[in-house]
Amino acid sequence: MPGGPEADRLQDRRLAGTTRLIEFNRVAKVYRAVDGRPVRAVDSVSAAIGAGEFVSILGPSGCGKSTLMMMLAGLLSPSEGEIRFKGEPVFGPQEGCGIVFQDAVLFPWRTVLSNVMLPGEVRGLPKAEQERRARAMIRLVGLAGFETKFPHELSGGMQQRVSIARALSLEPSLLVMDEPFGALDAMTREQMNLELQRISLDLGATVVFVTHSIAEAAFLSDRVFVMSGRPSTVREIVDIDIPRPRRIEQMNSDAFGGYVSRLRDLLDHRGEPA
Amino acid sequence: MPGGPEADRLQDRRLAGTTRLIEFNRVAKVYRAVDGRPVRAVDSVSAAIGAGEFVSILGPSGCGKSTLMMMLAGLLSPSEGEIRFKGEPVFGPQEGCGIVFQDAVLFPWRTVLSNVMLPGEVRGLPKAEQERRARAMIRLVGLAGFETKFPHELSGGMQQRVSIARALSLEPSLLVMDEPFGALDAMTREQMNLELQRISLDLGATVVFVTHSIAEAAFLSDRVFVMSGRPSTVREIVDIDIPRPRRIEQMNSDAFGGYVSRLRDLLDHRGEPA
Amino acid sequence: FEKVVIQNGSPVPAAAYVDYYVAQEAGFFAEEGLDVAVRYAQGAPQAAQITASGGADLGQFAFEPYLYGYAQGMRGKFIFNYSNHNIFFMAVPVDSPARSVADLAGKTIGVSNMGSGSLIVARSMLRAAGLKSDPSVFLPVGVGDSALQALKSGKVQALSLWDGGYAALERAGVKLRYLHHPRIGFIGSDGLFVADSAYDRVKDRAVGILRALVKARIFMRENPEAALRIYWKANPASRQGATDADALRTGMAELSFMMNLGDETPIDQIGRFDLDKLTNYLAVMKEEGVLTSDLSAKALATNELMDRVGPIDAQAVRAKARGWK
Amino acid sequence: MKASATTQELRPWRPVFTTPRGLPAIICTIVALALWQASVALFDVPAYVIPAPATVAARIYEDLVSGLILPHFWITFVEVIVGFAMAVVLGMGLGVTIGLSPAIDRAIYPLLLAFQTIPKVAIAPLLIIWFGYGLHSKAVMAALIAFFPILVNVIAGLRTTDQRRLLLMKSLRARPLQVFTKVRLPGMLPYLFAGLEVGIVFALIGAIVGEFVGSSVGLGSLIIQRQAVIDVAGVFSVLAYLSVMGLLLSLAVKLIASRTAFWERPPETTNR
Amino acid sequence: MKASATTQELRPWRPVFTTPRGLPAIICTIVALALWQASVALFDVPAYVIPAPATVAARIYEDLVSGLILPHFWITFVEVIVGFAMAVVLGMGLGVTIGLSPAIDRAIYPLLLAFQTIPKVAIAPLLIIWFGYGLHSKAVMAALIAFFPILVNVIAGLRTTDQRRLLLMKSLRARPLQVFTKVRLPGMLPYLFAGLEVGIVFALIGAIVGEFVGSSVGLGSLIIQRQAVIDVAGVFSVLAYLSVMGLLLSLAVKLIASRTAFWERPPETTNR
Ligand SMILES: Nc1ncnc2c1ncn2[C@@H]1O[C@H](COP(=O)(O)OP(=O)(O)OP(=O)(O)O)[C@@H](O)[C@H]1O
Ligand SMILES: Nc1ncnc2c1ncn2[C@@H]1O[C@H](COP(=O)(O)OP(=O)(O)OP(=O)(O)O)[C@@H](O)[C@H]1O
Ligand SMILES: Cc1ncc(C[n+]2csc(CCO)c2C)c(N)n1
Ligand SMILES: [Mg+2]
Ligand SMILES: [Mg+2]
Repeated sequence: MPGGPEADRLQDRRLAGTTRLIEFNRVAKVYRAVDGRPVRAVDSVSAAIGAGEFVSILGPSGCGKSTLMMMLAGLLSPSEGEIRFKGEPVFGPQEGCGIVFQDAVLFPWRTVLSNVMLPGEVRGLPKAEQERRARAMIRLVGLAGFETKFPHELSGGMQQRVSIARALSLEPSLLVMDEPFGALDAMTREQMNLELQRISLDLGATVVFVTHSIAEAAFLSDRVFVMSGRPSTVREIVDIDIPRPRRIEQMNSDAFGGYVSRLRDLLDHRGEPA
Repeated sequence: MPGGPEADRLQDRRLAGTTRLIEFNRVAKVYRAVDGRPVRAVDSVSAAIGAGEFVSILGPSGCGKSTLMMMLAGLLSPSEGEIRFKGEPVFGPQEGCGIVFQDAVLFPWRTVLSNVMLPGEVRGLPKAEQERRARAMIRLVGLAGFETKFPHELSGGMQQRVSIARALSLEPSLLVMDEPFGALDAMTREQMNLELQRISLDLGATVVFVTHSIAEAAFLSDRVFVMSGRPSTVREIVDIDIPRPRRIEQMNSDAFGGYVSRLRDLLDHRGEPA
Repeated sequence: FEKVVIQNGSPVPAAAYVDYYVAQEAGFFAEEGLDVAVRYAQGAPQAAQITASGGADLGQFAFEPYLYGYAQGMRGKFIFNYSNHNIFFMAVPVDSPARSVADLAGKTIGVSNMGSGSLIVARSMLRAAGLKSDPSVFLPVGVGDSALQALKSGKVQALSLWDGGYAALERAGVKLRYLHHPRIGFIGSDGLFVADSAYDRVKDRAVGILRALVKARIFMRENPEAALRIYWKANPASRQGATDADALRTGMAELSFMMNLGDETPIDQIGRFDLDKLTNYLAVMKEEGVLTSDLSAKALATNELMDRVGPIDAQAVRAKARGWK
Repeated sequence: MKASATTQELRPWRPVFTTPRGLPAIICTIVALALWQASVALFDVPAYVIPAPATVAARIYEDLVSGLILPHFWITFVEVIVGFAMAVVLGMGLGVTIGLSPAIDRAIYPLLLAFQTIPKVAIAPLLIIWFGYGLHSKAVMAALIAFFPILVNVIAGLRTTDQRRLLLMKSLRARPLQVFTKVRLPGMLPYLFAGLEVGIVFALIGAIVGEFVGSSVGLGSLIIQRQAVIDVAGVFSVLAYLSVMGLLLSLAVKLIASRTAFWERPPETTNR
Repeated sequence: MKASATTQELRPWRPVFTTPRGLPAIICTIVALALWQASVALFDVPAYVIPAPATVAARIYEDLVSGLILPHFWITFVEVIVGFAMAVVLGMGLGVTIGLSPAIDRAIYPLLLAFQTIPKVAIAPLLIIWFGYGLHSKAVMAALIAFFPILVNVIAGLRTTDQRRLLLMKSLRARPLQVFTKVRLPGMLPYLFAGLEVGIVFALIGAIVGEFVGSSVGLGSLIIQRQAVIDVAGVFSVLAYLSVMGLLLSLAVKLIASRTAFWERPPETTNR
């Protein structure tokens, strides 16, 4: 098991030179449980994420990725340790943070358009501006023509895309995405990957991204955090030293293949199955 | 666009010789919509599935795969056309049909164990038998130790696995699975693929399987239905002529690679994006 | 017009208040420059509470609640004697073997509810006849149809209600024989009340009210049918009968039952209290434990404001009554 | 599973009850009336206990054409509307306050409950002294009886708010008022409407009971007046008008509910 | 968002109100009593309208030690329990029948509604004639008033049943009774409990109102008797016992609710 002062230093070293946006200091999360047997979901994670970085998180099902994301977004408090944002302890969600939850979390009483307009509405943007942004995002995720539909009238993948459009609508500087493309077909997913890459670079946004697709993680990320099984920690961090933006064709390159098999190996050698 | 008598014959020919379990006759589904603009989700699908066959369905997001599955399972009635099961028109769900919905659909007031025991309970199996089967299935999907947890205490992927365990618990002769492995990591997914292959062959079960993973479809299936964009139909049927069971290593074979790229091409050339 | 609010103890308009409706309709209140609002309440105790605490200028209710309230600091006086019978008395079916209270030994007596003022009078009557008077003798049977049903089904053998309650039964065709209290059965025990704290403020207007009420009595004696029609207007529900003649017949029966139409009290005595009789009444109330302190008749009621009513032009009132249509 | 269920186009599972579709209700009512008439005849029920429906029907007609019922109906209607409006404000206001704050809940819910158990008739003099006579005291009585179901349902509705939606709003740094209007309120609407449905009927009862306590106009007063003269058919006639008012008001609430909480209508992917 | 909210271990958002945690309620009650005492003194409210809390307290104590209150309390308690039990059976039975069948809904809901708008006090005499002078008529009165909130909430709860769970059950070819016990019933519990919470309080009011009319024992009858003799402190003392009963019963319902519908407790992943 990693963790301990040695691991701490390991993480720190990797980020030398860039601005630290988010820092995890021996963060752990224990969930109380109805059956009285608490679950230690995340155990002593120490890591840092730089501003503008694209970080993917890979790990077995149930290892604590979503838990980590929620803590990172300031929506869940760690049981132990501390999370810092721009050096300050995190006490709640950050300004300009867009979130895609693992399930879509749409509002059934709102149309697609109105769901995507929600963040603008909350921020108090002018109506026309809200609608302009929302329509653009809906087009981006391939749902033009479905603006007036309600969530229950959409397919699973379409619902997920609505929640992506919503997260992007305010041009966030921090994007936290929990398996956003899990319910999409390969083609749509590829398009969405390219769009996400473009947007994140255009905005200079920091992205923390959970995925189960090794290729996707390698394609999109500056760094990939590989998590161990529960009680999990960040087992290894893999730098993908290919300059971004990347083109789909590059996925066939040897360098890329190397990263993918490296990540696959790391995942294969994880501890206990979840 | 396919469809029409010619296409009908096309489908029919392919199944000559095997027992027809399920037949689609120019099946279409139009959803009424709150905004008054009905959606033609599925348009004139004609196809047949043989007993014991493993059929995967590939198609862009929102093309009507889930709709097709629901109709096939007897949970949704077609707007046009007819579905036959063993030659009889379908008027409701079949006996011995296990279903995995796109979302887990767990009962929040039941523990994991109790959720998985539900089908046995409904069928009226003896309690001990119910529990034995349920525990075996929970172990199979890698959730041993989580029997007493409640659904809201599980991660997304774990919830999905509970619903898989539930569908398998009664050793179904027909398995309808809508993206069952979408929220699983690559390793767990691979294991589950192997388990599913083993179980389906052991039981001689007919499996209809929606997935977005082309490799998964090719690996598991006797035939892969590729659907076009909305209003969708089955655009092409690809026979995977590799005897089942298959081993993971075979996925690196040329034959396999050929099927995968064939499927990829078919998907790429689909009509309008969803 | 000066406003006067009169709170009475009945929940809805009733024949017992026909004077008020006549005074209102015939313009006797207006003649006094008064704009009178009659308000209704759940029962006499509530009317007493509201009036005594300043919620109304005057109250129209029975004495008993005031006697109970006196111990709690309720202070005021009755200024108008509304009737010359105690509204509470007992009744048995006409075919009942019971001829007197003594014959009710071992019988059950129906009361409207266990808080009814009729219990006081009934207990006193039973005790005077040497009978048991504990709660087990009484059964709360409500009024109207449920009281009737209780009597008919033999759940109770006698009733102890008030005049208005019997009037309804009479009109429904029930024939009853009445048993009055031997000592206080024919002493009026309700009237118009004014709180001590309001007395000075209200008294001038009260005199106007009293004058109007006396006129109303004169009007009613002269032309009871007109009074009845006025009452019907205030309480349409009370007009019952397939034909006008039917309605008139039952209506007149009710009115005379309630208002002692045959009563020949001289005009200058209408509304005045007989303090000797009241002393008698209070003695019984003391026996029954209603009154716990010494309260004299003079402290309970006063003719002081009746004295200020002065002479009334009875001829003019009668003429008005005769000409009423 | 009947064959017809899957072959024909699916209907929404549970239509909202509307008058034009009221045929079953009418049939049922007629059957009930026939049974009533028959049993009155059969068991020789005295007219002062339950009158025959025919007699009551005649009274209903008479009350209408004589115009007698209208002012009473109107007064009671106004009392109910005013009282119900107060109940909605009170029930939602308190419900939201309590539902959002466990501390306030623990502090005042027991008091409210205690207050609610007090039969309003027992404190009628207080109500009259505080709220005066006339429409106000009746409307207050209606409000006091009707607010409780609204309150309880609002609290229950708030308690079941989807926590993931709250998290989403939190991530958007929404202000509490925004969280309320955009998540909690729409989420609790089905509960609220159940509360309103109970509330409107209890407001009606409240107004009537208020009139029982002391009034010369209104349907409640008319009931007492007719009861006092053992006019049982007349009482039943008033009860019929009361029911009409109740049905109309309840229908109005249901209509508003079905317009507003449309997403609670089950999706099409179902067969029953 | 307060800093403390995220740093400390999270508490479930809305704890169920329990007596041991009743401190805020006690404080609040004391404050209310103090205000009451002060305003009685300040505005010189006569004792026959509102007595001082100290006087009432003395009466409460007296009623208890003299043993006077106990038989009344007990009788009313039994009436409420029996009535409430009938209301639950009636409300759930009718609610389920109506909730599951649109046809029955349209046929009998309007009749039920019409019946519900009838003030029960107006038919109290009938109830006495039908059910006698004893416990039964009061329990029936309690049931008739309490069943409606339960009915409406059951119907609302059934209407919001998760359709996907129904589909799952359908795919398992579950029998209607299984669908009911395994999906609909657990799903509607939060609604049902809201209905029960309102219902238990209304059952109490119903029993009291029933006692007003035809009873010589029970808290309601005691209220009438004390009201008649303007024993206002005595009435308030009874009201206090009534409140205690209401609080106890309502607490019992809430406890059962929180034990049963535990999954409605919000998950831990939230900060408020
Ligand atoms: N609210 C909760 N209460 C109790 N335990 C929880 C809760 N949420 C998650 N857990 C437990 O914490 C562990 C990690 O869960 P988490 O959702 O973070 O996993 P994950 O990595 O996102 O998995 P997946 O890939 O399946 O989504 C799991 O074992 C789960 O059982
Ligand atoms: N209940 C519904 N009411 C109205 N329209 C619906 C409904 N369900 C699905 N649709 C529409 O039907 C189309 C097909 O939906 P379906 O869920 O079958 O797609 P899918 O192929 O399963 O997509 P995905 O891969 O995203 O799950 C979509 O365009 C969707 O908008
Ligand atoms: C003159 C006169 N005043 C009032 C009443 C009415 N009344 C007296 S006692 C009572 C109910 C007591 O339980 C009612 C309604 C009446 N009949 N006659
Ligand atoms: Mg997750
Ligand atoms: Mg789908």
